[in-house]
Amino acid sequence: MSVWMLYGAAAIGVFSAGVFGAFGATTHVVRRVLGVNIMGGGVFLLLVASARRAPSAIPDPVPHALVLTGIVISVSATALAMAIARALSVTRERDSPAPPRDEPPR
Amino acid sequence: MTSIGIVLAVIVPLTLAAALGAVALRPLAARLAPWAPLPALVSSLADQTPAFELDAALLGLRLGAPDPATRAFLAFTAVLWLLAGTFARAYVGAHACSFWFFFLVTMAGNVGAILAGSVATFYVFYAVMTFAAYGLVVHERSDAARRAARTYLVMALGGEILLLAAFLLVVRERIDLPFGDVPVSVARSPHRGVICAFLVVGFGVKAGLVLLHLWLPLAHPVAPSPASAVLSGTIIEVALLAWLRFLPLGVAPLPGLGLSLAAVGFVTAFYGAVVGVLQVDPKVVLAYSSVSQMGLAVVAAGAGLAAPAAAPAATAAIVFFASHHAMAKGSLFLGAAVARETGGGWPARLVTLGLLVAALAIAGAPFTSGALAKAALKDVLTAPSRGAGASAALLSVAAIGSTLLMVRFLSLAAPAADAEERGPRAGLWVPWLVLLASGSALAFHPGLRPDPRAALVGWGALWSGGWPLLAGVALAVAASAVLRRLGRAAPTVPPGDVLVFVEAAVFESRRGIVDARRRARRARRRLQAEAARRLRLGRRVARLSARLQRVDGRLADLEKVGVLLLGLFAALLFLLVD
Amino acid sequence: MTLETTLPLWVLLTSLIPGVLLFFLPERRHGVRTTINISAACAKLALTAVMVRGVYAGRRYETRIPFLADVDILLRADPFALLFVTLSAALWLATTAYAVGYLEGSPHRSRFFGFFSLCVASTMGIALAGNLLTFFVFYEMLTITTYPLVVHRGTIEALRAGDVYLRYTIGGGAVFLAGVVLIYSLLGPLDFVERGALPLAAREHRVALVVAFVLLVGGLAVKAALFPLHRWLPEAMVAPAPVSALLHAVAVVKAGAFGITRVVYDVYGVRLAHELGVMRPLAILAAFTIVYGSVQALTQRDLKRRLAYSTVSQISYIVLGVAIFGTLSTIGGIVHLVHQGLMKVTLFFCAGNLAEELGIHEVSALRGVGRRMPLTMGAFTVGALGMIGVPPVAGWITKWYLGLGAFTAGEPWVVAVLGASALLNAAYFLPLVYDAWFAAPASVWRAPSGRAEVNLWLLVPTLTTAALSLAVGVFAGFDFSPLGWAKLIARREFAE
Amino acid sequence: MSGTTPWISWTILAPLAGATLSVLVARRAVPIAVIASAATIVSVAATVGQVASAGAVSSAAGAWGAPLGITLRADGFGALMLATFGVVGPLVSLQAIGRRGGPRARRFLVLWLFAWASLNALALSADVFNLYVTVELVTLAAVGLIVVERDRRALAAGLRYLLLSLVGSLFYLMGVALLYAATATLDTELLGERVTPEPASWTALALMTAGLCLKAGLCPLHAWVPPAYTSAPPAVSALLSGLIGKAPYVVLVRLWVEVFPGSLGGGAARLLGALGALGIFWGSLLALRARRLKRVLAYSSVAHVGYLFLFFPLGTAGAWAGAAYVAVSHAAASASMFMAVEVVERSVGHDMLDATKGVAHRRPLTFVALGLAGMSLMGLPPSGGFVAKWLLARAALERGEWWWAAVVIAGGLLSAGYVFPILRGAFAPQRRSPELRRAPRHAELVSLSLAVVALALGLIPLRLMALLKLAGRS
Repeated sequence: MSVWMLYGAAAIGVFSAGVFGAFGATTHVVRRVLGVNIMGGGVFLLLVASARRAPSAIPDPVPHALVLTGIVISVSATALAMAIARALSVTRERDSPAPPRDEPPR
Repeated sequence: MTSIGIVLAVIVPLTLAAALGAVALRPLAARLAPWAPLPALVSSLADQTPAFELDAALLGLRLGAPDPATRAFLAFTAVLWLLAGTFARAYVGAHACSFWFFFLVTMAGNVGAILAGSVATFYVFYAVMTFAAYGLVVHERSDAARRAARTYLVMALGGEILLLAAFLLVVRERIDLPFGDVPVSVARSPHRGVICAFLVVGFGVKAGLVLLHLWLPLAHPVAPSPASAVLSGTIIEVALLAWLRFLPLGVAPLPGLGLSLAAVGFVTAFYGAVVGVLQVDPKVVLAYSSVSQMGLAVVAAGAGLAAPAAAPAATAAIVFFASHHAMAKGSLFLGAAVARETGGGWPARLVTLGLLVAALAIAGAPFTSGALAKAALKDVLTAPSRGAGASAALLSVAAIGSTLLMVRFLSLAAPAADAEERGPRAGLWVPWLVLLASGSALAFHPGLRPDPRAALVGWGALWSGGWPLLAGVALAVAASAVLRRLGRAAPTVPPGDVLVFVEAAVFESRRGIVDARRRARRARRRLQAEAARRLRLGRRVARLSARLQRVDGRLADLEKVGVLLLGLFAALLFLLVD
Repeated sequence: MTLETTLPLWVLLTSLIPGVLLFFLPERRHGVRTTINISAACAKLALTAVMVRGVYAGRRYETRIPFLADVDILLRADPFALLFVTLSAALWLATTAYAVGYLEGSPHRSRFFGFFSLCVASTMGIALAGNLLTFFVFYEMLTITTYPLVVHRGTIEALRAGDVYLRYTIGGGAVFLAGVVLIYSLLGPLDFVERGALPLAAREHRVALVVAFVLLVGGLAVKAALFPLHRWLPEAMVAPAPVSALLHAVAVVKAGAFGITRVVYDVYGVRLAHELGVMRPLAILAAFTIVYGSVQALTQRDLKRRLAYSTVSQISYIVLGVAIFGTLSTIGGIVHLVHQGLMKVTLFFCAGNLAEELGIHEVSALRGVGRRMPLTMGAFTVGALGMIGVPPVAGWITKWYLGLGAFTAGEPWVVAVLGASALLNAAYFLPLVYDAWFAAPASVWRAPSGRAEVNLWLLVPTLTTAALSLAVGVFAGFDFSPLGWAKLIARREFAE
Repeated sequence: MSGTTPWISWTILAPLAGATLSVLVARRAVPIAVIASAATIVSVAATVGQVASAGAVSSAAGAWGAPLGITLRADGFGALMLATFGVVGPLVSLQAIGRRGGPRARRFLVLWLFAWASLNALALSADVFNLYVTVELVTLAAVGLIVVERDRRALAAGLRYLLLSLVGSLFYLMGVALLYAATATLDTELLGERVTPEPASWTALALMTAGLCLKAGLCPLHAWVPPAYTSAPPAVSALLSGLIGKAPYVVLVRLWVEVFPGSLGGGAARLLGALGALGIFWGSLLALRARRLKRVLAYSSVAHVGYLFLFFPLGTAGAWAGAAYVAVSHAAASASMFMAVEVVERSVGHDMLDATKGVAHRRPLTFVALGLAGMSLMGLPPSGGFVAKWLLARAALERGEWWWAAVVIAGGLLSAGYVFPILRGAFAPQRRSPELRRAPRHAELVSLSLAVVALALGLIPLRLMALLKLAGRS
C-alpha cells in the first residue's frame, strides 16, 4: 500500500508544480504551455500508479489506455497553442516589434 | 290625461335646447322656446295624473305630480317660465342663442325637479337646473357677471356636495327610493341630525338663508331681467319644495331643529330687510327682498317641524306663500325692466301703478295675495301655545321690513314722470301685465286660497294686515326727511355684503395658493433635482459597475485566475468534506 | 373546437393578426391599412357582441391552451372580462379612426398601427385572462407593445419619456411576477373563481399571503398609476394624442385597475382580503392618490398633463371602490372602469383636436375657442362635467354608488374624499370651460380648412365618445348598460 | 428503420465524416458540408424521436460492455442538447454557406462540423473519461473557430482561452483519475452506485467542478469570456455563447446528477449557486456599461451562465427543467442577437451602441429579431426566457428559498437595462441617415429565424418538458 501512496504523492506534487508553472508570474507563452504539460504528466503518473494498487494483483490495463488517449490530446493541444503563439508573434512583428506578451487587449 | 303630459313637460325644453345646437334649426327653436313650459302648465291643471316610471333611465326615472302641493308648484312655475319666456323674446338681444339654450335647460331641470318622484331623479334634475342657471347668470359675460357666476357656482357646488351626502344617507340600500317614504326614512335613520343639518344648509344655499345668500344679490343685477325673475320666482322655491319633501314635517316631533330653523328664518328675514334697504340698485333690493321672504317661509317650515300637528297647515301656507312670492317677485323684476324703458307722462304713471300693485302684494297689504299668505303664516305660528305672541310680533316686524324694502325699490325703480315721453315695447309690458293679473287672481280665486273661509274683508283683517304697512311707510318718510336735513345720502352697503370680506379672505388664501404654487414649483424643481439624484442611484449603479469594470479588468491576468481557481477548489473541498 | 372554446381566442386574434400583418404593409398603402384597421375593429366588436349576449344567456366561453405541466393559458369570458373587452373594443374602433386622421402625412404609420393593434390584443388578453399566469403574460406584452407607441415621435423628450415609462412598467412587471410565482408555489395553479380562488386552507399562510398581495398589488399599482408609482403617466403624455387617448386613458391604466380588481375579488376573495387587513391601507392609498392627482392637475399648465393627472386621480376611484367592502362600492368601482374610459377618451380626443387644428397646448390658450370649435368644446364640456360628477353625464353614477357603498360599509370619510375630489375637479375643469365658451378670444383663430371645424376623422370619434358617455349616464338603468353589467358582476362576486 | 439503425452513433459519425472529407476535397468543401449537415440533422431528429418514444436509448461503441467500453446513452437531457445543437448550429453555419464561399467559409465550415461532432458526442457520452475527451475536442474546435480569421486580438484571446481550458480539463482529468482509483469504473451510472463518501471522491468532485467552472466561465473565472466573444467574428461568437459555452455545463450536470446526486442542494452546491447569482449581477452590471454591442452580449452570456448554476442549490425537478430551459432559450436568443449584431456591424461599419440609430427602417427584419431575442434575454412573456425564469423562480419558492427567485427576477430586470438601449436605437431620431453598406440578406433571415425559435420555445414548452422528464432527476 505504501508504494502506491508514494506514487500518488509524487503525482500530486508534479501536478501542483505544473499548476504553479502554468499560472506563474511569467510573461512567456511557452513557459505556460510547458507548465500545462507538466500538469498532464502529473495526472498520467497518478493514472499509471493506480493500475497496480495491490502488490500481488495483475496490473489493470485500463489506466494505460486512458494515459495514451490523454497524451494524444495534450500533444495536439500543445501543438495548437504553439501554432497560435507563432501566428501571434508574426502578426505582432508586423505591428510592433515588442516581445510576445500574452496580455489580452483591454 | 295620461302621464305623457308629464314626460313632455321635461322632454320638450330639452329637445328644443338640443335643436339650438343645429344651425339650421336655431331660429325655429328660438321662436318656439317661450312656449316650452306649456305641457307643464297643462299637466299641472289636470287633477289626477298617473306617475311615469322608466327603469332604464337614470337609476330609475320616476316623474309624477301626486299631491296638490306639487301641482301648485308646477302651476306657478310653468306660468312664470311662460311669461318670462315671452318677455325674454323681446328683451334679449346679444348672445340670444346661448341664452335660450341655458334658459331651456334650466327650465327642464326646474320642472323635472318638481315632478321628480324619487331621490335619484330629483338629484339629477336639481343638478342640471343648478349648473344650467350658471349660464343665465354669466349671460352678460362682463367681469361683474363672471364674479357673480363664479360665486354662485362655488356655493352651489359646496351645497350640492352636502346634499349628495344627505341623499346617500337617506337612500341607503334602496337606490330609487320614492319620495313617498323619504320623510319616514329620514325620521327613522340613525343619522337624522346630520341629514337634516346637511339638507338645511344644502338647500339653504339655494334659498338664500343668512350667510348662504351671498351669491343672490350679485346674480340678480347681472342676469337679464326675465332670468332673474325666474331665478327669484321658481328656482329658489325649489328649495322650499325640497324641504317639504325631505324634512320629516309632521312625521316626528323635532322641536330642537324646528325652533332653530324658525330662528334662522327670522334672522334671515330681518337681515335681508336691513341690508336691502341700504342698496342702490333696484334689482339688488329685490334680491334682498327675496332673501327676506324666503326667511319667512323657513319660519313656517320650522314651525311645522317643531309641532307635527301644525304640519299640514305649514305645508299649505308654504305652498301658497311660494306661489304668491313667485308671482309678485316675478312681476316686480319684469316691471323693473319695463320701468327702465318708459319715460314720463301717462306710460310712466301706468307702470308706477303696476309696480305699486306688485309691491303691495309683497308687503302683504290687505286685498292682496300677500295678506292671505301672511295670514296663513300667522295661524301656523300662533297654533302652538307657547311661542304664539312672540312669533306674531316678529311676523309683523318682518312685514314692516318688507314694506320698507318695497318703498326703497319704488323710489329707485319708478320711471321719472318728467322725462320725455316714451312707452315700453308691447312685447315687454303685455306679459308683465298678464303676470300682474295672474298674481292678483291668485288672491281672489277661491280654489287657490289656502283656506277659502278667510275673509278678505272685515275691519279686524283690514287692521291686522294694514298697520305694519302704514308703520313702514311712516318710518320711510321720517328716515328720508331726517337724511335730507342732514344733507347726507343714505349709507350704502355693497351688494353681497359679507361676501366682500369672504372674497378678501379667499383672495388672501389665493395669494397664499399662488405662493404655495410657486413653492410647489420650486419643490418640484427640487424634486426633479432629487429625481436626478435618484438618477444618481442610476449613477450609483453606474459607479458600482465602473468599479466592477476595474476589478474585471484586473481579473484578466492569469495569476489571479490561478489563485481564484485554487480558491474555488479549496472552498468546494471544504464544503464537501464537512 | 366548438364555438364556445374558440371565441375568446378569436377576439384576441382579430387584433393580433392585423397587428402582425400591418408591419409588413409598405408605408404608402394608406387605403389598405385603414380598411384592415377599421374592419378588424368592427369584427372584434361583432364577436364581442356575440359573447356578451351568450354570457348574458348563461353560456360559458373558455379557451384553454396547455402551457406548462400544471399551468395553462386560459382565456375565459366572464362578465367582468366582457365589460373590459367591450370598452376596449369600442374605444379601439373610435381611436383607430381618430389615429387615421391624426397621423395624416406622418412617417412610420405601418409601424404605429402594427403596435397599436398588438397593444389592443394584449389588452384583450388581460381582460379575458382566466388565471394569474395568463394575466401576467399579456400584462408584460402590453408593456412591450406600448413602449414603441410612447416613443413613436422619436424626439429626445419622447425617448426620455419612454425610458421613464419602461423603468416603472418593467419594474412593476417584475414585482408582479414575484407575487404570481409566490401564489403559485404556495397554493399550486389556481384559476380565477368568482368569490376568490384561495382554498380555506390558505388561511394559515397568513404572512406569505400578505406578502404576495403586496407584491401583486404593488406590481399592478404601477400601471394603475397609484401614488407614488404614477410619475410615468404625465411623462408619457409626449406620445401622439390617439396613444394618450386609448392607452393612457383606457388600455394601460385600466389594465392595472382591472388587475387589482381581479386579484381582490377572483384570487383572494373579498372576505379573505378584508380578513388579512390589507384593504384599509389600499383604500387610504387610493384616497390619497385621488386628492393628490387632483391637486397636481390644478397646477399643470399643459392641457394633456392636466388630463394625465386627472387620470391618475380618477383611476383610484376604481381602486377605492374595490377596496371598500360591499356590493354597492364594488358596483361603483367596476362601472367607473367604463365611465372613466369613455369620458377620458373624449377629453383626450378634444385635446388632440385642439393641438392638431389650432396648435393649442397650454390651458391658458383656450380663450374663446368655443366659437371656433363648438362641437369639440361641446364634447369637452360633456367630458368635464362627467369628471366632476354632474348628472346626467356618466360620472355621477359612480359617485352615487361609491358614496352609498362607503356609507353602508361605515366609512364616511370616503364621501368627504369624493366631495373634495369633485370640488378639485371643478376647480381645474370649469375655468377651462368658462374660458372656452364665455371669454373673448385673445387672437383670431385660423379658419377651418374643410367644411367641418376639424378633419372629420378626428371629429366623428370625439362626438361619438361624448355621446356615449352621455348615453351611458342617462340610460344607466338599462340591463346591457355598464351599470347593469356591473350589477351582474357584483351579484356574482357577493352571492352568498 | 429507426428501430434498428444506431442513429445515435450516426449523429457523431456524420459531421465527423463531413469535416474530414471537406478538408480532403477542398474544392467541393461547401457541398460536402451541406450534405453532412443534412445527414446529421436527420440522425439527430431520429435519435430525438427514439428518445421521445422509447425513453433512454443507448448503444455500446464497438459492442464493449459497460465497465470498460464507451457507451453512448441519449437520455432526455442528452436529446434536448442534441436538438439544440442541431437547430441553432446549422442555422448559424447557413450564414457561412451563404457568403460567396472562399477559403474562410470553408475553414469555418470544417471547424463547425468538427465542433458539432464533438458536441453531439459530449451530449451522448455516459462515460466520465469520454466526457473529458469530448470536452477537450470541443475546446480545440472552439479555439480554431475563434482564430479562424487570424485577427491579432482574436489570436490573443484564443490562446488565453486555450490555456485556461487546458488547465480546467486537466483538473477534470485528475478528478477522473482519482475516481477511477477509488471505484475502478468510468461509467457514470456505475460510478453513481459505487462512489462512497470518503476524502478521495470529495477531492475528485472538487477538482472536476473547479475545472469545469473555469471552462464554463462562471464568475469570477469568467475573465476570458469577453475578449473571446468580442474579438471573434459574430457568427463564431454566436456558436461560442450559444452552444460551445454550454458544453462544460452539460458535463458538470452529468457529474452532479448521476455521479454525486447526494451533494445536490448541499453546501458546495449553495456556493455554486451563490457564484451563479454573483455572475448574474456582475455580468448584467458590466453589460449596462459596455459601449459596444458585442461586449454587451458577451457580458449578457456571462450573466446567463449564472442562471444555469442556480440549478445546483435547488436540485429539484422544477429547477432542473428551468436550468435546461435557460440553456436552450439562451442558445437561440444569444445566437440570434449576435447574428443581428453582425448585420448591423456589416451595414454601419462599427458595432458601437448607437450603431442601431437610423438603421431600423432599412433593416426591419434585423430589428424584429433583436426585439424578439431581446424579449427572451429579458425573460418577458411569451418568450422561452420567461418560461425558464418562471420554472426557476417557482422551484426556488417551492423549496422555500425565496432569495434565488429574487435573484432570477432581479436578473431579468437588469437584463432589461441593457437590452432596451439597443432597441431604443430603432426609434431614435436620425438627423442624416448613414449610407449603409450592403449587408448579407440571409444573415438577417438567420437572425430572424433564431429569434422565432427563441419565441416558439415560449409558446410550446409542454412537449419539451416531456422530453426533460426522462433526465435522471425527473
